[in-house]
Amino acid sequence: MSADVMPITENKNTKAKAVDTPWKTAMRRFTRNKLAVIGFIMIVFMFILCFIGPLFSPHNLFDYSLKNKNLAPNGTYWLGTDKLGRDILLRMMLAGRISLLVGLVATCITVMIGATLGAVAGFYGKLVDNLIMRVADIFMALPSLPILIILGAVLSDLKVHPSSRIYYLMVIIGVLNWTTLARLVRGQILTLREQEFMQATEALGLKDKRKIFKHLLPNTIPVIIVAATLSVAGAILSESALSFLGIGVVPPTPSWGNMISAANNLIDFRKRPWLWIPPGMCILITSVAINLIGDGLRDALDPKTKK
Amino acid sequence: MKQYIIRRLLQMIPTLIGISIIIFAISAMVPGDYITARANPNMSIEKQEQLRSIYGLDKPDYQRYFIWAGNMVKGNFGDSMQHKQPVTTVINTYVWNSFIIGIFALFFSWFIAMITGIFSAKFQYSFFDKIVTLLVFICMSLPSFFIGLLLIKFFALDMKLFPVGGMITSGLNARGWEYFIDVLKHSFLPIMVLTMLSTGSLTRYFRTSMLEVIRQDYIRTARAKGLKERTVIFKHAFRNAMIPAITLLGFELPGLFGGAMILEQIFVWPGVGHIYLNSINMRDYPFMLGFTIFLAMLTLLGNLLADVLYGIADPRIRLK
Amino acid sequence: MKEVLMQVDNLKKYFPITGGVFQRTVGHVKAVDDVSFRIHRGESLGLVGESGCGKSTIGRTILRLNEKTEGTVLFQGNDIYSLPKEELRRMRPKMQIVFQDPFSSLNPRIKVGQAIGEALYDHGVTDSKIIRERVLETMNICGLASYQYDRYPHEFSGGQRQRIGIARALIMNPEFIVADEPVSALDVSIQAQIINLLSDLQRDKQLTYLFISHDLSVVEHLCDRVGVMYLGSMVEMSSTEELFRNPLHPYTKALMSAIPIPDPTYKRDRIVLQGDIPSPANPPSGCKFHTRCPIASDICKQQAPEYRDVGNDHLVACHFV
Amino acid sequence: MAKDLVEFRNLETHFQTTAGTVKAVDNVSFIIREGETLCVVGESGCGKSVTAMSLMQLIESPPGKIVGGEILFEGEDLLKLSKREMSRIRGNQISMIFQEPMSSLNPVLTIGNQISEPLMLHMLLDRKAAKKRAIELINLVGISRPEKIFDSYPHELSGGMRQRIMIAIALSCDPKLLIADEPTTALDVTIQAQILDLMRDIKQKLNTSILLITHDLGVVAEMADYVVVMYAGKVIEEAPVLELFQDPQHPYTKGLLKAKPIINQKQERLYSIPGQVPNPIDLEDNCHFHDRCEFCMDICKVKQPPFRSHGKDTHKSACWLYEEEREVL
Repeated sequence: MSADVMPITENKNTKAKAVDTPWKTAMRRFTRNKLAVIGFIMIVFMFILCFIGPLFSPHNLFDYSLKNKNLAPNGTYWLGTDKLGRDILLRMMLAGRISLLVGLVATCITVMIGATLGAVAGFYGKLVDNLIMRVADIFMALPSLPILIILGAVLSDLKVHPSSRIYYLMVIIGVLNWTTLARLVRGQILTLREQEFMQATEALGLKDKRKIFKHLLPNTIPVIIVAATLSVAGAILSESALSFLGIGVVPPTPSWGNMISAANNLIDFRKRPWLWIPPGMCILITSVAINLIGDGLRDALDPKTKK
Repeated sequence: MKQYIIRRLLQMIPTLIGISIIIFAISAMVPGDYITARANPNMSIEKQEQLRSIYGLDKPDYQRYFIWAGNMVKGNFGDSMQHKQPVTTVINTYVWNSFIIGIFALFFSWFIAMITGIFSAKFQYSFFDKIVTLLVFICMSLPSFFIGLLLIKFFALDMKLFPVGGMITSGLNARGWEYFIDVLKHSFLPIMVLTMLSTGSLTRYFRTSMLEVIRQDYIRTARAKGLKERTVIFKHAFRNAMIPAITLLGFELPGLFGGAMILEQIFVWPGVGHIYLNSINMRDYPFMLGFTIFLAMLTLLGNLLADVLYGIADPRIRLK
Repeated sequence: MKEVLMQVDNLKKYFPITGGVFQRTVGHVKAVDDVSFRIHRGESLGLVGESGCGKSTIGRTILRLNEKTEGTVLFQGNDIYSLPKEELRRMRPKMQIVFQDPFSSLNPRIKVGQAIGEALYDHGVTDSKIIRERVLETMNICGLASYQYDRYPHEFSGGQRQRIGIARALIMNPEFIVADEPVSALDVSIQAQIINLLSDLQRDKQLTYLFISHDLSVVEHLCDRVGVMYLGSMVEMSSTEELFRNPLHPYTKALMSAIPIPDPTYKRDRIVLQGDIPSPANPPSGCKFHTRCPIASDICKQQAPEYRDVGNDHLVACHFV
Repeated sequence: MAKDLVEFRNLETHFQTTAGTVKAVDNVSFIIREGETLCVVGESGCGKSVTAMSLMQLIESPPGKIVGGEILFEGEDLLKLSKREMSRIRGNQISMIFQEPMSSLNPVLTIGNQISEPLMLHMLLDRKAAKKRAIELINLVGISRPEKIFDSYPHELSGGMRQRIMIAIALSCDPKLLIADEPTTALDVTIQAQILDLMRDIKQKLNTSILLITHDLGVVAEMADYVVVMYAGKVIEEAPVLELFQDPQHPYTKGLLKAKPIINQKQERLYSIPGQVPNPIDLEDNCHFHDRCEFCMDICKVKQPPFRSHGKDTHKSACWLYEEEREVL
């Protein structure tokens, strides 16, 4: 019915109108989505808090002072202190740097592997496609949390230095996630290849380079952006779960997950909720925010939702 | 249909081989083994070596792989070192505890998701829909351990509504009804958390699926027949929206038996996931490997189940 | 006789159907089943038939946009299926295609001017000024205004998009254009504009068309010769005048009589065909049309009729002609 | 002359879009008489489907809304009925078939189930009686082996068969009016001929009025008793079918008739209407066809022509060419 009502026609008066690129249209749609904008504000806030906040903190990460240990939130220590007398707020902000960084870098790795393999499988098809997709099947069937846990344990056993553990974690989380993205990209490319404009590129005798970079990729990027956004949230959750279990980011490097593991101590858990609730809320807020943005992007970039 | 299932089962073989190689390779990377993990300072080096050769830990990796894989083909997953029992027995002992919370959470999350999904699709853009959407996002973003801890803190420790952890009150020698009530009390919080975790994305799925179906031509036809809105939604739209969702039921399979590791750990629930986390600390290889393979097999079977269910539910699909 | 531009012999295009435990091919959809024809320089050949008859598949297969199953396709004497990839690519500008769907045939992320001109880059024109000039010139010919150069496809209506598609094909100075149902998706008043544009272009540029359509009246208006297809086979082919004056195949007759005439006083003498079009995966034996043919007899079920010339360059495949 | 069955009076159906209001149906009035086939003809976006959907009150809201006018069905204003009362009329006294037979039937329900539904709902038949009637109906629309079809699913049938089933469903409760929204557009010509035959047959047998919506003037000539031509949301001409084809008044109608090539009447060059349908958002208060019209005068650009007869009572059109007043006010 809508087809009957809204032919996209052009009036003479649109002649003067500025050209609306697909990206601008997407931006406009995104900013019209309230939840997505809220998510965006939340994530910007988290970044500012974690990366700029520590610069304004009067405390120092190495301020061990046992006389100030386990203080409840007060005027000096807004979120209280831990058993070594360190400021929780500062630690939480620094932990956020680590958690956000792990999420972002892991996703970059996921995107690099996933998008490349997916694109190669989709574009070349046949044997290459078959091979890549069989490998993807294997990775899809691997139970991800158990594998992450084993790998976390391996890191512990290999006596990897706490400061370099985060790099291993980024790689592990990034690598294990590639299949979802690869499938999405491949699926998108297969759909695109069926479109008449891709047949037109063949009929016009365009070079492969142009077909891939001008026609296929720009139409695949929206899918990648959405999947990547959502996978940042997933990576942050994975990292925090591992760190909570003590096999992800380990102290002294702070991360939201390992701060929450303070709750493993019954007294801290019961009597000192300021130790573990704030970092938990940070994870929650960050992941809600990212999911909201991802969803907003999906709606904004999907050409099917015309607004 | 039979042919289809056979083909799919055959196709699983190479995938399983791939999975087993990866899993084995990862575990082989771990320095140290069960013997060192249990390091008993009193144990002599000779004794250790002797134990190693009993467990076959002294052979090169590839040989161990073939021995292990060969045994698995025969259905022998090996013996858990920690429990001194066959891996399958250990799994069988604890998997049902996991199943209890799994099945309840599955039931509740599907029930809630269906109802809210349908109504928020039916009243798209309404206030109810907006609230649901926000809740869905929160549920989808919950870190399981954090929400588990919060609930324990407030409901179990502060309000004392529920026990803090475990499956039965220790020392309680209850039977029958009393025992059942006791387990129910203990399982309430873990079931609640698990339900919250999966309801989010499910609701979203049902909502999207309903929205898609409501736009279809045959819904217009149904309305044009003068059917009541209730009939249109529940008979015509809901059945179609359910078809893609039925596939998800297959994907629930590993979750049902695999145990929710972190939650079981937090709630000290004696499920198979909890045992698995312990086995890693103990470097109980046979159990780690066996259980991971078990999970992978469940995943593959779940995928197959999903496709078969789809074929049954949708008259248009004839599986070949 | 004029020069033969496109020569198609015994072309077959089967799409496999898979099944069984190992997904082996268990059957074929015979989309194009042993079709031969010639297209002469400067003429326009129409292909008509109902959905599933294989007319669009022919259009794509003779341009090697999908691979053939059997047969030969010669374009200006070159077998396009034996050309190496790069040589084929170089030859592509000479043979172009205009698609049916004005929406999926344009990349939503590429500006119209670029979409029309980009092929020039890949075929050796590198001066962007020259390209721009040629694009604007071609847009002008196709009835598009120059200010539309920097617009995206979504800002255009169906008819204008079809003009863009034509301009994109035309800029390469092709000799041969496959027009695959170019007006089916358009409204009547826009259809007429596009049909007129296509016939003007043919006259001005000495183009050769393969015009694929399900609409006999459009084909009659635009084409010099017409082929009628049914279930992957050519059942009749002759000059337009001859075909419409003297249709021989019972399918052609039925097809013609089925078209509603916009004249309430017109006395219809309609042959209504019974039943549905059979599946091309499992076509009837003998003459494929026998299940719906009003004059079918036993021989039609057993033996496929020969596709032969009954004089006056009128080819037909029917036992009763 | 037959009794009036449906009368549209100044119907206004608008759609709200982010870019502005689309007056999809703008002040439309016409009458469908008993036992008559009325064709609404026009190009995509002219509002012909929306008119029919307004009659059924199946306009999706939001974005659509009937904002004014009346739709009288046997003298009663349908727009004033409650939802429940309207659903008793829908599928019962007024029924509808759609353009896409492939997607208009529910894929997970059997054909029998879908035909029985309105029978059980409106005719209050029990399951058994409904099945018997359903099989009769399948037979009526010319499908052999109705028992087998009763138990099949839509995907097992071809497009033509499905459209027959849709017709069977529509006829199940002996409607007074059958609305057919482009019923043959998605079908092949030989199948279209079958369906049009069937509809003519049924009209003769059951004396049902038909509101046929189409863009194909050939179909109009074959089926219609009376024709309404729409352009950009407005009725621009209406007349009995012979009258319209022999003496079209509005330049748009004339153009449409000339623009379509006709078989066995070869022309050198097709007449074509220049330009395209105007953007439906926030149209001005003028003749919407003025910028494509070869007879465009100054007044056409600023004022809407009245819709009335110019000579014969039954033939009305909206064009300044036939008006005395031509000065710009």
